[in-house]
Amino acid sequence: MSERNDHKVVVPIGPQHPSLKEPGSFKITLDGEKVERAVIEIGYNHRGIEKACESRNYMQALYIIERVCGICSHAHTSCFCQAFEELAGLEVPRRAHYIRGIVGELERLHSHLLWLGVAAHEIGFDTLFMYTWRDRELVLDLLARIGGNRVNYGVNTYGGVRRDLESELMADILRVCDQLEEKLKYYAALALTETTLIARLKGIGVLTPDDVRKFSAVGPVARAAGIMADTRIVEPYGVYQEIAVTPIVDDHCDVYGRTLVRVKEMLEAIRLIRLFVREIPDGPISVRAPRKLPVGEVLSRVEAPRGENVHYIRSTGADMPDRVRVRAPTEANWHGMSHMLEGFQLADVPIIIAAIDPCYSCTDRAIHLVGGGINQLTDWESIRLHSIEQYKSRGIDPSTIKMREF
Amino acid sequence: MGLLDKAIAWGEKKSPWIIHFNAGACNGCDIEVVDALTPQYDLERLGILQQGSPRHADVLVCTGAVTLQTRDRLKQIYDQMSTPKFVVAVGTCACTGGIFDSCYCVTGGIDTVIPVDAYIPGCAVRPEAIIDAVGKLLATLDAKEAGK
Amino acid sequence: MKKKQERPGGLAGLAIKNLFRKPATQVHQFGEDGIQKGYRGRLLYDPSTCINCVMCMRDCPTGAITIKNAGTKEEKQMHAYLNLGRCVFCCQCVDSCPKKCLSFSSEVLLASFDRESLEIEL
Amino acid sequence: MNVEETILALNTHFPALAAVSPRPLRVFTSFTEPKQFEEALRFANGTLGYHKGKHIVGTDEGEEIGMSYILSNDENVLLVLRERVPKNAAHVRSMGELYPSLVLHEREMVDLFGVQVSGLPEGPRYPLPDCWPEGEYPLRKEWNPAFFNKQTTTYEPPKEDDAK
Amino acid sequence: MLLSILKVLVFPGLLFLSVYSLVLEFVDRKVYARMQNRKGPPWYQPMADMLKLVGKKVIVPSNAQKFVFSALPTVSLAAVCAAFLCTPVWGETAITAYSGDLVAVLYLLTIPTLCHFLAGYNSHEVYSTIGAFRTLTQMFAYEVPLFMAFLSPAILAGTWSISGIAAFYHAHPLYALINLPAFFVSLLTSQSKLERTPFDAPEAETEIVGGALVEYSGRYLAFFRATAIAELAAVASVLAALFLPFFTGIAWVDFALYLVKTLVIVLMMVLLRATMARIRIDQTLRFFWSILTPIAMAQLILNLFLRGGLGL
Ligand code: SF4
Ligand code: SF4
Ligand code: SF4
Ligand code: SF4
Ligand code: SF4
Ligand code: SF4
Ligand code: SF4
Ligand code: SF4
Repeated sequence: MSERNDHKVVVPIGPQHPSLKEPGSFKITLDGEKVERAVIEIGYNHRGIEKACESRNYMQALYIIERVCGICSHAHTSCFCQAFEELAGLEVPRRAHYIRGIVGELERLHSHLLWLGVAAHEIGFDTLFMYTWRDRELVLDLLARIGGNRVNYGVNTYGGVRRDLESELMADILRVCDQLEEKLKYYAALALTETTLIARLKGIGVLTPDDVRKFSAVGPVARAAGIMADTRIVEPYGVYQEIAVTPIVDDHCDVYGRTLVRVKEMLEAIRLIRLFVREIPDGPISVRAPRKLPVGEVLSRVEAPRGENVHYIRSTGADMPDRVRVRAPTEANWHGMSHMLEGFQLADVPIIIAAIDPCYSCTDRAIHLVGGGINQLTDWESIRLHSIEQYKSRGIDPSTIKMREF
Repeated sequence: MGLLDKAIAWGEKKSPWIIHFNAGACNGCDIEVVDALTPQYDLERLGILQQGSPRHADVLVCTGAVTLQTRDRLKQIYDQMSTPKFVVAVGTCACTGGIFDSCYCVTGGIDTVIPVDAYIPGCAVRPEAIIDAVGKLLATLDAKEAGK
Repeated sequence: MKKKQERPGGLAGLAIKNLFRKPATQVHQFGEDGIQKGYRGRLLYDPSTCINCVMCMRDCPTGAITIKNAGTKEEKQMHAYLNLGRCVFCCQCVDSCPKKCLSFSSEVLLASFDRESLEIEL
Repeated sequence: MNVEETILALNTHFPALAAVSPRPLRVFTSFTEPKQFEEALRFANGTLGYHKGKHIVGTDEGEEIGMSYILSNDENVLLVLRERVPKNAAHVRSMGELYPSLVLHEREMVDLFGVQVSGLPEGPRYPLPDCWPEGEYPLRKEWNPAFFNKQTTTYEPPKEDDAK
Repeated sequence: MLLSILKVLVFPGLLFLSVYSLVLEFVDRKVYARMQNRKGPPWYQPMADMLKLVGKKVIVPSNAQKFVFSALPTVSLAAVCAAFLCTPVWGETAITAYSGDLVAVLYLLTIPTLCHFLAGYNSHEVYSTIGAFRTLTQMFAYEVPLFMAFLSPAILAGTWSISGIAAFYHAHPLYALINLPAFFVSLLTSQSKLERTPFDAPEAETEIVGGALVEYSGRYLAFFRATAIAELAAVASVLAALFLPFFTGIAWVDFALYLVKTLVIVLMMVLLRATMARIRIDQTLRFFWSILTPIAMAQLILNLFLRGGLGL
């Protein structure tokens, strides 16, 4: 691309995206190699879920909501059920709250492990990627046993949870916690002492606390800028009303900070799971839920692995919702995206995007290049190659932008 | 010549390289596809490698219900692959549109856009099921060979 | 691993150790041994107790299940049809059925080669 | 600015909003006209310190389109300010310069509800696909997905005789 | 005459090379997988990959020069084969030994790299062009230390023929120890030459080359893959001949020794690949220029002195 350095090139990245509302594509205007302007173009994954919910009864809607995203499916159903229960005035049994909490923290573990693996993969640590994903299987195994599925666990229902935790299973959860804690500490130490990783992440994709407020970023992105945006703490719900979460913040404001926050959160999640399993009360796991909701509206939020998840339900008294609005965490983090990208090199783009939420599937999106005489279809791999070329001139790590097995 | 053809047919069965495309899935099936490459399932032991370029791949592993926006892209990728090529629809969404079929922005299944060779139901599909399906798909090649 | 200094190649020890360890790969995937207890697989149906209340059909989020009475009103001959290509294995139908005539198995290897054969009679 | 203070301030300055709080950390208000809404929004942003724009919930109110802006402050109160515009002349001003994070959601209102938002920065459409027909707004209640032909991407409502 | 043709074509020539490089690729992938706690591919996998690729349809990009596009894979494969024929496999003399073949081998081995570059450049696809330029850049980084490290043992032995060098060290086995630093340098530079982690920055994929080869498919891709693994075999046997020259004089024992030596070298390369992150290209450059080049230089000078001093 060196021969085109004098052109302003518009590079749109990505035609499609793995999950609802986060589908991303950026039109990036380059001045030389510098990102001058980044326009987010999303909607590739727009399926029309909200409309579909309006013609389904609440029972059916729950399963659609679960499939907004396969990575934080439990966060979405928790939020939706919580909204439903608030409107219906249901008192969820304490045991159900604890089970939701356990599944929620397990989900956080699996999601962050997934992320760590992808991050490791991006810097060429394929072996570490393999290890983290292997250990993630331990969590998935538990989730499959608790809910009956590895991805869309289907644990929640209105008024509680669908399945109880047997004592044998709880013992296994504790056992896995011990195993994982040991491994996590090893990986965390390894990942955070690796020379190349630090060089690659520090100072990239900066979002200051003011920016966080301005773009209303959530989750680890906000917490890495020192803002305590954790719904479990600012508005405790369910089990978190009884068991407090230790706040985890960091003030690096960059991709490195986001890595630190996620790594620490995994250890915190293990602590929480242990506590939940120890403290879980006996009793029923659900109460009978009505099929219809009274007239009204509700705004409910929970903390998903990637940040605050907000659901809105409006009911007109029928057995179908009148309006459902889902605001997933990554959706909130898109707003600051262009800001994070602007001023950095094209080569930084993949890692910055990955740092808000590496729902990795984006990486095999094809890339459509237009402008500057280029009109080519190429794949994500190629943009990594391009990045490498750029880094050479900048003297910073190019090789990390690589996606092998994906 | 017959021997070479046979050898090539054998190679085809033993070395299916895949390319993964997400056509509006919920992520669930996508993580499972990647999961299948990691130690616990390790697709490489069956000779399956994941490729980045459609030119290098034999099997298009497709997830998602095909949103209107990804429709053309899916076609493009399919056209870029060199023959013989296969398409595997991974997940309920990819089979028929599944839970999103009635959504207005979804065409409803991979086979509304490109021909599909194998359907794997499941939400999300387990890595085992993916491995099993690819195995079965390759077994049909055997049958075809016996037929001709 | 308490050392904090930056260095490359920190995985060498573990990698060499793994060389002599059994791989984590599960090789029994073509059977069902690897499936967890309670995993929600393909549905099972017992027509003998079904009362044709269609609660299952009403709560199914995808419309995958159809219950039909092929007999008369008095003498029922119940049949259940499931479109595997639509079912999302949520098992809400199992939860909704008042007579517990639906249940799930751990059968997950359901691949097929044409769209029609995804529709099965339970 | 906690919930009580917010409600007090809003109700003294804008009695028409009728701010209420059904539960802790939530403040709901009722629909108002765009002009008053804008004043209230500026007030919330400037005086009350609601700096974060969370998202916008569009609703179909029969003959009108409702837009609920969900704002938040450092104390994590969720404040819902809303305006209502007639369906056939749905037109509002962009609040993008106050809340950059709401631009995306305003685009969504354009695509899904057919609300014209003036002052939106140049940008791609969101979230509908590029092939989406002009003038079709899927989240309006009268828009029925059953009449949408996905292959040709045209909306084909039944002819006169069905509609009487 | 017939015998020597057979030697070139069958054993220890081309047929052996193809079989052995498939074996080495298998070892490479399997050990890599096992280090990652995976089961890894079955033994026939590299062969299956090749056969399948041969059977696939070739797509030539419309704006690429067809002749060049199709000639490059063949040229690079041929160059590597020619290089391999100069290394001793059976006994201590190669099939095509002649004085100065070491230099020829070094040049032959740069041909695949150049073909890579041309392949990417000729595909006229933006990013494969970029991939091509990267390949070239990395070449400039490793070429100098690589040459110096490979030439050091030759200087000590006083001959430019690989077989001659092997014979020399057979006669004076202890002198091989002097070359250890050069061995170390050449191992790392070879890793870089083969574009394997941690020096695979120019290459997106180690097994199937990304970047420059994005547009290649079918048998041309197979040829490039074959080149890559044959290069591995060739480099391993050159290294074995130069730095691990222990022979017994009994042909089949020497052959077994050859297998052991090359396998050991490949294993070391896999370990490097599995346990390191890819290092940055500027680090690669710095590493080669400021660490490896001085080491190789010192070795070269030392060997020159020894040669003169010992009056060998
Ligand atoms: S969530 Fe809203 S915008 Fe997204 S697909 Fe559903 S209806 Fe469309
Ligand atoms: S934030 Fe990520 S994991 Fe959560 S719903 Fe969105 S895409 Fe899925
Ligand atoms: S009682 Fe009414 S709402 Fe309930 S199932 Fe029967 S018809 Fe439906
Ligand atoms: S990495 Fe995350 S943010 Fe980037 S495209 Fe994928 S899912 Fe979206
Ligand atoms: S089949 Fe299920 S898990 Fe897979 S993409 Fe579709 S909704 Fe997600
Ligand atoms: S499991 Fe779920 S999707 Fe399948 S038939 Fe039952 S209710 Fe329907
Ligand atoms: S809910 Fe149960 S009893 Fe009722 S129709 Fe379905 S299977 Fe039969
Ligand atoms: S199960 Fe309940 S709803 Fe169904 S027939 Fe019996 S009493 Fe009526």
